[in-house]
Amino acid sequence: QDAETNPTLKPATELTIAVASNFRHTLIALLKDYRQSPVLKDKVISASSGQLFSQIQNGAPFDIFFSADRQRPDRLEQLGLTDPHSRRTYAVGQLALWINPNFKHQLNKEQQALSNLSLLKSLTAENLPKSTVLALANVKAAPYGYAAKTLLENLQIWQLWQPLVVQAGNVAQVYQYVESGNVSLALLSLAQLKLAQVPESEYETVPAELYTAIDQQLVILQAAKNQIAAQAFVDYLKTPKAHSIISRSGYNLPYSDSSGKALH
Amino acid sequence: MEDTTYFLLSLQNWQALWLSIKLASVSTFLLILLGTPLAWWLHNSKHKSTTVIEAIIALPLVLPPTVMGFYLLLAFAPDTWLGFSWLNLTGEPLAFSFSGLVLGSLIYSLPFVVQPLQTAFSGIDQHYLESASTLGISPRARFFSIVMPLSRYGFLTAATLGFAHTLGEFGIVLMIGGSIPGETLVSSIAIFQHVETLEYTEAHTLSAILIVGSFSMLLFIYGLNKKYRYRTL
Amino acid sequence: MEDTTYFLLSLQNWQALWLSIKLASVSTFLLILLGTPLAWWLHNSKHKSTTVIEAIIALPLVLPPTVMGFYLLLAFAPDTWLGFSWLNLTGEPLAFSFSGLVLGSLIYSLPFVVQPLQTAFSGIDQHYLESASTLGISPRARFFSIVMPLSRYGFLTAATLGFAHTLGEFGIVLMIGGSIPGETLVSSIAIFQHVETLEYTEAHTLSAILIVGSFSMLLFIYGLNKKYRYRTL
Amino acid sequence: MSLYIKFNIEKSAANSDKNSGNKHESFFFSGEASIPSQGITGVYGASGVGKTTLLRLIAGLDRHQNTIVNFNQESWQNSQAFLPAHHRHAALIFQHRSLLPHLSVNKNLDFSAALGAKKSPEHLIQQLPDKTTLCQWFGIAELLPLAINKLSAGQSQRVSIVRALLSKPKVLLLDEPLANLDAESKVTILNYLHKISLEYDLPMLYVSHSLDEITQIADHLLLISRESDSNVSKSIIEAFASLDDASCNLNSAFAALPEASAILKCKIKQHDHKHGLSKLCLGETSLYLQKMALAEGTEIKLRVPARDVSINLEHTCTSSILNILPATIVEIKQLSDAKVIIKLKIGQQFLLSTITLKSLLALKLNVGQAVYAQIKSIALPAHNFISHHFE
Amino acid sequence: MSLYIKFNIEKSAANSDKNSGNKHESFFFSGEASIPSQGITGVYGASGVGKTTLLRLIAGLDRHQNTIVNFNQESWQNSQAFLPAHHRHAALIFQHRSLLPHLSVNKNLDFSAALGAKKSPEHLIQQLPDKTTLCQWFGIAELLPLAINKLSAGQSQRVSIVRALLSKPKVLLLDEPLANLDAESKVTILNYLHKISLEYDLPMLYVSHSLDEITQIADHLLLISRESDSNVSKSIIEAFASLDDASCNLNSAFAALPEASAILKCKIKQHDHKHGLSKLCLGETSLYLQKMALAEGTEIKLRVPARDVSINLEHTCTSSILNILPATIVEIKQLSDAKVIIKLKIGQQFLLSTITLKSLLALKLNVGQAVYAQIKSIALPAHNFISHHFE
Ligand SMILES: Nc1ncnc2c1ncn2[C@@H]1O[C@H](COP(=O)(O)OP(=O)(O)OP(=O)(O)O)[C@@H](O)[C@H]1O
Ligand SMILES: Nc1ncnc2c1ncn2[C@@H]1O[C@H](COP(=O)(O)OP(=O)(O)OP(=O)(O)O)[C@@H](O)[C@H]1O
Ligand SMILES: [Mg+2]
Ligand SMILES: [Mg+2]
Repeated sequence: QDAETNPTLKPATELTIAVASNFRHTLIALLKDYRQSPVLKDKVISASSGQLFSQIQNGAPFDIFFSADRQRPDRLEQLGLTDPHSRRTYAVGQLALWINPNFKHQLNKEQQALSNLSLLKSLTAENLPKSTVLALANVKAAPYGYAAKTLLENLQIWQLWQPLVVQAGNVAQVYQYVESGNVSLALLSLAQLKLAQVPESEYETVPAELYTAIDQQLVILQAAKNQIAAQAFVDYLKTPKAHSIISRSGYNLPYSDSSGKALH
Repeated sequence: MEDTTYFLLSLQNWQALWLSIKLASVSTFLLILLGTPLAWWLHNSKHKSTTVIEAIIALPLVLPPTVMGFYLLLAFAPDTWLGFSWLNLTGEPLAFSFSGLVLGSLIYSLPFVVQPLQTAFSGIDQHYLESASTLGISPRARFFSIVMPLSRYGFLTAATLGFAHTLGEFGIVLMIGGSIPGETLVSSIAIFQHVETLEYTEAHTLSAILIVGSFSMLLFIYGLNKKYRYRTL
Repeated sequence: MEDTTYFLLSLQNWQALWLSIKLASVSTFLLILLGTPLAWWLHNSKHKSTTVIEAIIALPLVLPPTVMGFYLLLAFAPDTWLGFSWLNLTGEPLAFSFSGLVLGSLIYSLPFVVQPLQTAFSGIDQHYLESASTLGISPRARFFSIVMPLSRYGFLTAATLGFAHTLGEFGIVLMIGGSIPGETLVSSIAIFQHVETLEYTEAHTLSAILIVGSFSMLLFIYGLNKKYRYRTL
Repeated sequence: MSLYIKFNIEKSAANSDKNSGNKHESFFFSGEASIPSQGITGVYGASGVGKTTLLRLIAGLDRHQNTIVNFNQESWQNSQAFLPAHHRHAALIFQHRSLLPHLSVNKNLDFSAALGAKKSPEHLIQQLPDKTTLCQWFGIAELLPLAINKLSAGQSQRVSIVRALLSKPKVLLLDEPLANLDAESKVTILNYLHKISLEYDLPMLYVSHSLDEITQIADHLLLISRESDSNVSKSIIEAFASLDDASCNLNSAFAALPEASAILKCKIKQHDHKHGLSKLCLGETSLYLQKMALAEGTEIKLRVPARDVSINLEHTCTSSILNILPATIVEIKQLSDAKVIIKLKIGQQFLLSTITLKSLLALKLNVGQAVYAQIKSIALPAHNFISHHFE
Repeated sequence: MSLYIKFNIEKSAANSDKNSGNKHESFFFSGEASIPSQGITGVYGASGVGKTTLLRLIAGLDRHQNTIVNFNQESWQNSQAFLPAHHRHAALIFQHRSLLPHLSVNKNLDFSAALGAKKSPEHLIQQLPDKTTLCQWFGIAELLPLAINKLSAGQSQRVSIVRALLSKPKVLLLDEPLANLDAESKVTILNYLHKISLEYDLPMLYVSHSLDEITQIADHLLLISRESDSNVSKSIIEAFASLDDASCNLNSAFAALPEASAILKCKIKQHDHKHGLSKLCLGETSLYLQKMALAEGTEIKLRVPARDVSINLEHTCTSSILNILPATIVEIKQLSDAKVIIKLKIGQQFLLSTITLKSLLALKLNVGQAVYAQIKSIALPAHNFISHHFE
């Protein structure tokens, strides 16, 4: 059932896939692997999960929706807009803490020696340099933002940091904050840091148990033009090949499907 | 998929650029076509009720574009009269289509066209028109032969603002267009996507092409305008 | 935090609304303050080089706002001369501050102010100014007492477009503001958040308030303008 | 065939500065008149009396209530209907510049031809002279390529007239069209206007502050004057008369004006090249005038201002006054405490003379008395004739 | 104390319609003149000859190369420097409307006072009459609350003059300011302008197409005429003369104009109420004029047009002509093949008379001969005097 070895199974129909911005690259890598020949022109549409949700709700002609969270696919399912039982987690987002090297220089030697996460914990209202800024994705609208907020809450430093937080519209924009050099610290997706080839010394992956899991779910949509082709691609995502691409990109692999059962 | 580049840009980006230009051109054309009579009517009408219309035209500006797009999306749905009649008339849904994009741009850019035109119209000396009317020139001919040339600066402003704004418009287009490559994925969305997915080179290249292109166009138009401003046609 | 609603909206949304109005007012004020001399200079200058400036002013329009915001953010960083000098002067970074928002709005809305003003200026009969100058009226006094009142419709257009566009502007503000409640989280971002998180009631309420408020304001301004259009000051 | 107007206008001062002045400063203007739609009607009145208001009303630019305007068989305005300006073809030449600033002189002239006239050819009773001819007549041929803002005031007035003529109007409304022209151009243009009105049967309303101009060109006269009763003052159309009649009627308002003139029809008999004079025959007698550039035998209408005619009881040969015509006093009327006007009969025609009361008493002039009318040749400028031939 | 100008202007036809016409249609205008900065200087010339161009150059509205403008001690323009218009205080009254349309008449009048004059009080040699007085003089008192677009053409001209006067200018440049005014208002305003120029020592340049107007009001004259050599035609400032001198000099260009006039200084001796006349004494002899509203004993300057003066060898009592003055022929000059002008001496003063060549020959007039000059009282309108008293 490996698509690569069994080309006859590969349905010859192009797909229109809506994907949350943060997973766009990985999806394209997956598609490239899935389609060995470049004949087919699949369409990849990326926007924030919220926007894609609104569009689907209003009849957007998508086949598959890769959301960055589980709420929206769930909601679509409730609305009866999805192929029943198609909803499943395709990747689990990993949160990483990035610290601006310039910011580090402002701190004392002791602090500089600490790992990013410990450093975060060590910072208090007293020793915080002036105009420290922590960038998160939108804590209400973006799953990574929400996860980041739960992390700070779990570490019981939300009260301290809340006034210093700047929120980007989505997690992709958090990286733009990082890139622009205007923020001191940032909680964003590991996938982006990897993609951007940020030196590993600048960030640290946050252990998954410290924040609410970022289950990224997909659904095949009711309106899909070619359910079979969509299903075939979704099935491909369960292959080890696909798994390796996903995890290489900086995501954890899903350990459970929509019903919560372990896959492996 | 986005690998091969032809002259700096990938095929999809060239496509997006072409779509942007098409969208901006069609929208600007329609904006001028609709905005001109509207502005002229608003300018001439002394009735109070037109104030309401003037205010309504400017309203779409105050909402964030994505939200505006969201509301438009609701209005385009096949169960609304707009979406329904469009579907019936054309057989195509309005949402996620090029036509939908055009309609959205029209609504959103209308104030940029109507208001400069009204400003320009208000600068025209009434006597030119009165004089022409006694020469037997009909109102329509007066409009084309006097009002339009005398307010050409206003038309230029309206067209540039309308065109540029449609080129750069992103929130509404993203929402109601659904960024379908080759159909509704315009260059502003392409740039946005590139930046979001850290493809900075592509983003910068596309931005640069857009800027250089627009700059040359503006330079040409303004240059022409300056040249003819102090000059008889 | 957002539980308690005071008169339809949560405290944070009221705050966002207030911030929006503040941002739009400050920006419009500065836009008129900067745009007026700029437009006047562009209007009067017969030199070719000004065409370049005219074109540059319109350029920010062609980029998608978020991308424009990203580029601005790059320019605001403390290691650029702009960010650095601002930090030195004010002690505050430019990014994620209200001042930054204002600066961003200025750049983005400048064409909406400069172009209608230029249109209005080009409608003024030169003879009024010449006549006044022989009466001993200085250029500055001529500008304030003749050019400004005679182009008041252009100022009105510039101010409304500038104000409304800043109110609704979202991409840049989202990017360079960082949505800090009470500081840079303006109503357009609040509405966006509500829509994204499916809090439609809040989104609709805030939109409605924004629309009704703007509509009343526009109605008032346009009504006043209409009333005085055919009238001596 | 006539232009009939009846109106009662009030322009309120409402839209003006509120701080200063009372509210009773409205402008009232009413009247009724029927103007023959042949020839030129002079419209005379002081500044601000309502001349422009009247022309705008006729042209259809302002829509006043309770107004009736009929042109020949057509109803242009009545209580029910209002024919818009562009259907009236009543070309109005404004007092201020109204040429299109974005077009050259040439294109301004072509403007109406290109856009207007072609749609309504049925009303073209007459074919006016073509553009080239008109440009020559009005001395604007060299101005054609110029931009409008390059023209001098007098030049743009002339261009406006030609533009209006090229629109093939049914009636021409001229609002002080020659105000900015020098005497010489004025004469030329007045003559051409008269020629056009006559030969091409184009009626004109000619507003002017100069009765000299009006008496030179007009066949009819519309006097607008201001009348004050109680505390409102009101403009009214006071008199309407054929100018030829007016000049013979000492009771017309026209005779009281300093510009009162008589019109004499004469024929050019002979040119006296040696003395640079033309000899005209006026019935039995002759008149000498500065030489005219017209063929011998041409009939002309000569305007003789009453103030240039003096009376002598005898025929003296010691005076430098060349023209001494035997005449009979027909009528005497006192105009003011100093001035009397005397109507003299010369052959079948009439001449007017204003003299002082003192002279009248000194010479003991009476109706029926035979006297000599003295006219200085020099006082009659070469341009004081009106037309080349009669209707 | 004078206004000195020297310039050489070429306005190219470059910016116009390319299709039609040759490129040699440029407008050339050059000249040099020094005008006394006292009294009124009339500027006369045909339409399009460059009068407006000249005023704009003096006001500082156009910056032509190779131009020198000096006013009294100040250099307004030379090869190095150019004083901007608002520092010159040379108030220009345009031919077309230039009142601010967004302000009422009242605010238009206050406009310059509020914004301009206060900054430069040092140049105010004279204190002009105040606003109320000026409004009365120029008949615009009731117009104050009106909006500018409500004014008639003549009304806005008068408002413009008052507005210019209220700006307390150093010199007043009037570009046909009375073109749209009726004869009566014209006289009033001319008189007030003259009064202002005299009593308040405000120099004026008065452009007009009407030499009648100019001879009535002006002390000096600037003639602009067009000269054609080869195929370019060029405007030049042809003559500059004191009008009083010009009127006595048969060789000045002025004497050749149909409006040539002599200026007589007389004193009102007595009013003859019965006949509605005023008796003026002119040296030994007397003159009758229509009654003037001036006190007996007032000295006036009387303008007597040459064309209204005829010559008689005898003193006849049979003529209606009231004024028959003994005179001596001083000079005779032929103006055209029909016209001669004769300079007559009456007491210490001079009178001009234009008669036909034929009469000259018939009467055999010679220099030195004693004759009688006949002037019709009626021909001298009541407003033909120039000033109430002399400098
Ligand atoms: N709203 C108004 N209130 C009061 N008076 C008004 C109003 N509108 C116009 N007028 C008066 O109406 C008259 C308009 O006259 P109009 O322009 O017809 O004069 P005119 O005879 O053409 O004068 P001119 O010879 O100076 O051009 C003026 O006296 C003006 O003051
Ligand atoms: N660019 C140009 N090319 C050719 N001729 C020009 C140009 N600009 C102006 N002129 C000519 O210059 C003259 C301008 O004259 P100006 O306005 O000073 O006349 P004016 O004496 O005031 O006449 P008017 O009495 O009619 O107002 C006109 O003859 C006009 O045709
Ligand atoms: Mg008028
Ligand atoms: Mg002129």
